[in-house]
Amino acid sequence: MVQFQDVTKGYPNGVLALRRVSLRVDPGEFVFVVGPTGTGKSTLLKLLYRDESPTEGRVFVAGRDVSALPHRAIPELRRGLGVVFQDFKLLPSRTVFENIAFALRVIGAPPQEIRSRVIRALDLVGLAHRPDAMPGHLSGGEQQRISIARAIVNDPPLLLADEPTGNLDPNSSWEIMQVLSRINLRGTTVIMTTHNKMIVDILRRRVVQLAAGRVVRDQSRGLYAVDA
Amino acid sequence: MVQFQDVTKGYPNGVLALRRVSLRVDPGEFVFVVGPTGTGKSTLLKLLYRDESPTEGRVFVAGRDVSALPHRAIPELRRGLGVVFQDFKLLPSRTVFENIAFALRVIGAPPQEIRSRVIRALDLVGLAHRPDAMPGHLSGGEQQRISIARAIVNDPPLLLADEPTGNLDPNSSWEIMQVLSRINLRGTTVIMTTHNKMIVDILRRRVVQLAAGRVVRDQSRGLYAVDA
Amino acid sequence: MRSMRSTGFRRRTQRVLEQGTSFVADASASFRRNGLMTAAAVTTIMVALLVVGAAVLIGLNLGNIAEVVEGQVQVVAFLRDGLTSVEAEKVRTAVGAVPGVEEVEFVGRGEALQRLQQQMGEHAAFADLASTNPLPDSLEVQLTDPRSAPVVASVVARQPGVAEVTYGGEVVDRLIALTRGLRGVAALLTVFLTSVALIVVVNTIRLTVIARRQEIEIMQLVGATPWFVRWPFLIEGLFQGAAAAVAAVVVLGTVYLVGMLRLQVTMPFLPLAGPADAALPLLGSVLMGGFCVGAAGSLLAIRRFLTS
Amino acid sequence: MRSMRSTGFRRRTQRVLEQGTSFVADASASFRRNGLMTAAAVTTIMVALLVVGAAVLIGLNLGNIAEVVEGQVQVVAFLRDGLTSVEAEKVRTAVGAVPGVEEVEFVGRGEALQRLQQQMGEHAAFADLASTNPLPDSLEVQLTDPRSAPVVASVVARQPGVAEVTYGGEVVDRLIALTRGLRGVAALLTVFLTSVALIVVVNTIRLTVIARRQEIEIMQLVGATPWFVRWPFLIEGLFQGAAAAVAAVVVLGTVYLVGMLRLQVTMPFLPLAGPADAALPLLGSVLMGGFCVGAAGSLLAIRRFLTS
Ligand SMILES: Nc1ncnc2c1ncn2[C@@H]1O[C@H](COP(=O)(O)OP(=O)(O)OP(=O)(O)O)[C@@H](O)[C@H]1O
Ligand SMILES: Nc1ncnc2c1ncn2[C@@H]1O[C@H](COP(=O)(O)OP(=O)(O)OP(=O)(O)O)[C@@H](O)[C@H]1O
Ligand SMILES: [Mg+2]
Ligand SMILES: [Mg+2]
Repeated sequence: MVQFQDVTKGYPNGVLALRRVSLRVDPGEFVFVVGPTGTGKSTLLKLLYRDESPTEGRVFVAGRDVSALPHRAIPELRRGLGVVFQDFKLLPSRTVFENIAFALRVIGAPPQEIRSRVIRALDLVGLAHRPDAMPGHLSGGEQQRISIARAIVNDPPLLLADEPTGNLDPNSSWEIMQVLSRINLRGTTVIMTTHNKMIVDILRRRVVQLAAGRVVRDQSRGLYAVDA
Repeated sequence: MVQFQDVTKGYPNGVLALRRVSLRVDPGEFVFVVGPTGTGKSTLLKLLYRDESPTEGRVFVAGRDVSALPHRAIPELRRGLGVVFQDFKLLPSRTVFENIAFALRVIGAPPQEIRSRVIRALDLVGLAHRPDAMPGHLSGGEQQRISIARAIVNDPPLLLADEPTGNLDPNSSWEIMQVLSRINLRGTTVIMTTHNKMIVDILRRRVVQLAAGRVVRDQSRGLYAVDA
Repeated sequence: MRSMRSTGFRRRTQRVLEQGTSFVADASASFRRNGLMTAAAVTTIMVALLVVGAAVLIGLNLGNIAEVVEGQVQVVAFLRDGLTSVEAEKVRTAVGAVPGVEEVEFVGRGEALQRLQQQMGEHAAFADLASTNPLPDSLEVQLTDPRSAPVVASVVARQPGVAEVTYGGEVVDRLIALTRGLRGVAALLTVFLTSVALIVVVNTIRLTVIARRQEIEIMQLVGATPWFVRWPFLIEGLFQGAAAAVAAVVVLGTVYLVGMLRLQVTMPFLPLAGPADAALPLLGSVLMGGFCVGAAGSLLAIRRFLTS
Repeated sequence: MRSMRSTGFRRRTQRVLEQGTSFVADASASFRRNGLMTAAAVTTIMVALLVVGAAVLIGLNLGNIAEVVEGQVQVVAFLRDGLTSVEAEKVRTAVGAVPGVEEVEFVGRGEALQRLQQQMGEHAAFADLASTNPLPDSLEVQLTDPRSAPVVASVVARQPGVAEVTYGGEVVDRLIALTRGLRGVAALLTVFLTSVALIVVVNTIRLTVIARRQEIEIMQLVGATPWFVRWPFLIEGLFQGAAAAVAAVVVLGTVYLVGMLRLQVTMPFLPLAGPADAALPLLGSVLMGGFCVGAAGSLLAIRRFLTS
């Protein structure tokens, strides 16, 4: 499903965010990406949805070389993904409903289906009662759940979630993890970065640990940290 | 230091974020505010730095009735506070250094002191090596630490921190908690909202728990949850 | 990868109509929401279009005036004394054959004196001239092109029977220079003011786009194609341009009608363009200008924010 | 609460200078950073100032032309035939005493004929008029105010010894109407184009402010006073206004000099304002306009985003 071949990513300011990362994720897997702040977790995801291009090496998504994708093929790539952004990236001048419906419209979903699918996604993240709120009028955790709803509404084959529980209390976090697990069981590949030790340690999924841009551990059924 | 007298806050869209909250925080205290998402934790802090005004009741900061403050006195109030915003609120077109120096310039600090104080604050949060980066070029956790550095750089008598470890890994979180504890020991009152059960349970400070806008628990040396 | 490649193809035709309606809905929704910004943009475009429309109207009227002034240029050939009317008719035919001459009219010396008296004001002092009329017979020559007056004059002067030729000399030269100057000024003004309008419009929409670059970035991150992102801005640009154009036409039309009525009363000799003549150029330039410039402006403005 | 109340007071005086320098540094830094936006704003303001400057220059020249045209209005009084020169001198004095008359000049019938011949073109046909000169003596009356021509004419007509009075009749009325019209058009143009400029400038800066409302909000959250927030925008507005004004003056100056030289060659009779006469009004209006409008624009534009 996803493959990194010897990928190095340097930003224009000289920061080396990823160094010679090689990694393979099979369809249907659930992978936690962990590591201290600033070690390149978000960068790893950005390479997958082609927000950044690798400096060296190649990145494959569903067999396609994403790093060599022409510009006009990028929308097509992104429509096959669901992404929960670390900073939410909600359209500030659209309502909650419109923000999520937008993701469906982009993939060309039939209009008569949009309403019911949006409501179902909002229901999954526990926010079906506030479809008409503006994102700026929501609490941090509520905004995060909108972002999650948008990522899952179009049943993507691959879900990338960047710190999706950072603004959520433990109970809400568990509810979200149940949603993600259910989606994973239905066949969606999930790659999720997180700092939440408790979640990683209890769920016991595959863990990829980064440190200073390198993969230092890749363990199935792993814990948040080896020495913890 | 801080007092809420029977405070109710309703937003124009009809949401009642706080209901008849009464609360007193003495100088030098360290208070955790916990509760599920959307229960009014951020709103509680917003009332203190007068980003919002209560619908009913009164809010006192350092003996002054903040809810009745005239507009021109608001800057004076905010200069006596340090605030870590849940969404960071960094100036996107200024460097890290300028973002922090700005908070010092606003309070009229002598220019010759600014440089050293900014560097010291950056050092405390572990980011002294990147003063010239733009916020948009930093990772989520790095942005959060800039926001913390800005809040503490002017040695405020009262520090309000809204979810300051939401984007940090456990190690970085502990470092930040040490910084906040040290500041607290030097006399600064700290009010911090958090979803981080581990931190609350280990530090054992006063815990105020909200549920649906009401204070449902106020316990010194408390745990994150009674039933946890 | 369940639907990754096929989605784009399967529903394409069916999708176009659906998306069309939702784009328009989007655009009008953002029209409502970004009220302040929209008002600012529409005002600015309207003002720019006012300038364009005013330039068109001014150009139209200057052109009219220049045409009338040029139409009054004529070459006069004074005939030798004592020609018979047959000889005079011969000369008239010869002059009529000169290239550049449109029409030749014979003016007898009696008629010439009458005209002179009229020009000088009909006061008593001229009355006694009638008996000792000092004026010769003459031919008044209309030209196909007023600018050829000097050339035609010199050719006509060489015809037998012609004593002397005048085409108003300096006066005609000045008139021609003046009309040429007026034409030049009108053209310059139109070009200058049209570029003003274009710059203002592109900058206005570019600022709007800058203020919304976050929105554009997010749309692209969620998988929107460049055209999907462009459409709402394009439609919004068209809306804004059209609204501004309608406002500009109403303002200009009113001002022009009132101003023209005023001017016609005080200066009835000015050959102004009537409402019927002015309507088409005004509507055409302002409405088309508003539409095109709104659309082109948004497309230009959005370009650098697409495909990061 | 250690420094909560006292900070504001203690260092106030010392602070002003320090902040001044950092504000300027801020403004120029943002000038560099928001390059695209700044370029857009400066272009737009420049264009607006071009319009204002052009209006000032056009107004100046229309005023000049109107003055010259009005200066050519005069009342002519034809004297009765056969007055002696003493009687004629008496009439001259009497006419000179009429209110509104500035100067009276006696023109003998011989001189009048010469002038007429000149006006008509000096061709042979008029040569034989000299012996039978049909023209009377006349007085040419200069007026203090050209617009009083009809009134003065009727008073002069009642003086003994005056046979008839003309002031060009319709021609003078038309000239006066024309100059009045030109003045009105110039004033209208200036008002219209100045409001164009103002609207454009305020909208430009407002859009800039909208694009940075987040920044303004954050500054206020960190404790900045309204003036602390305003200053950088104000200085930036001044910078932009000044830069635009300098560019506009250079462009207008060049175009005007070149255009004036051209026009003077083709139409030497047009009384255009020289570079020396035009420099002060142009510099004054455009530079002051740029500064004021940049400053006022930013203050107006930022108002609604302060003190939420
Ligand atoms: N656009 C950018 N330009 C320059 N440097 C960048 C950019 N984005 C990220 N970086 C740098 O690259 C490194 C890795 O960033 P990244 O966002 O991938 O970290 P992360 O593992 O997601 O951290 P966090 O847990 O804090 O979100 C950091 O040092 C960061 O400062
Ligand atoms: N500006 C606003 N307008 C309308 N409703 C708002 C506004 N801000 C917050 N709310 C609502 O008020 C309630 C409390 O919000 P608040 O941000 O205080 O929650 P919180 O406890 O901080 O949540 P979180 O843990 O997710 O940050 C929420 O239901 C939220 O949707
Ligand atoms: Mg990250
Ligand atoms: Mg909150």
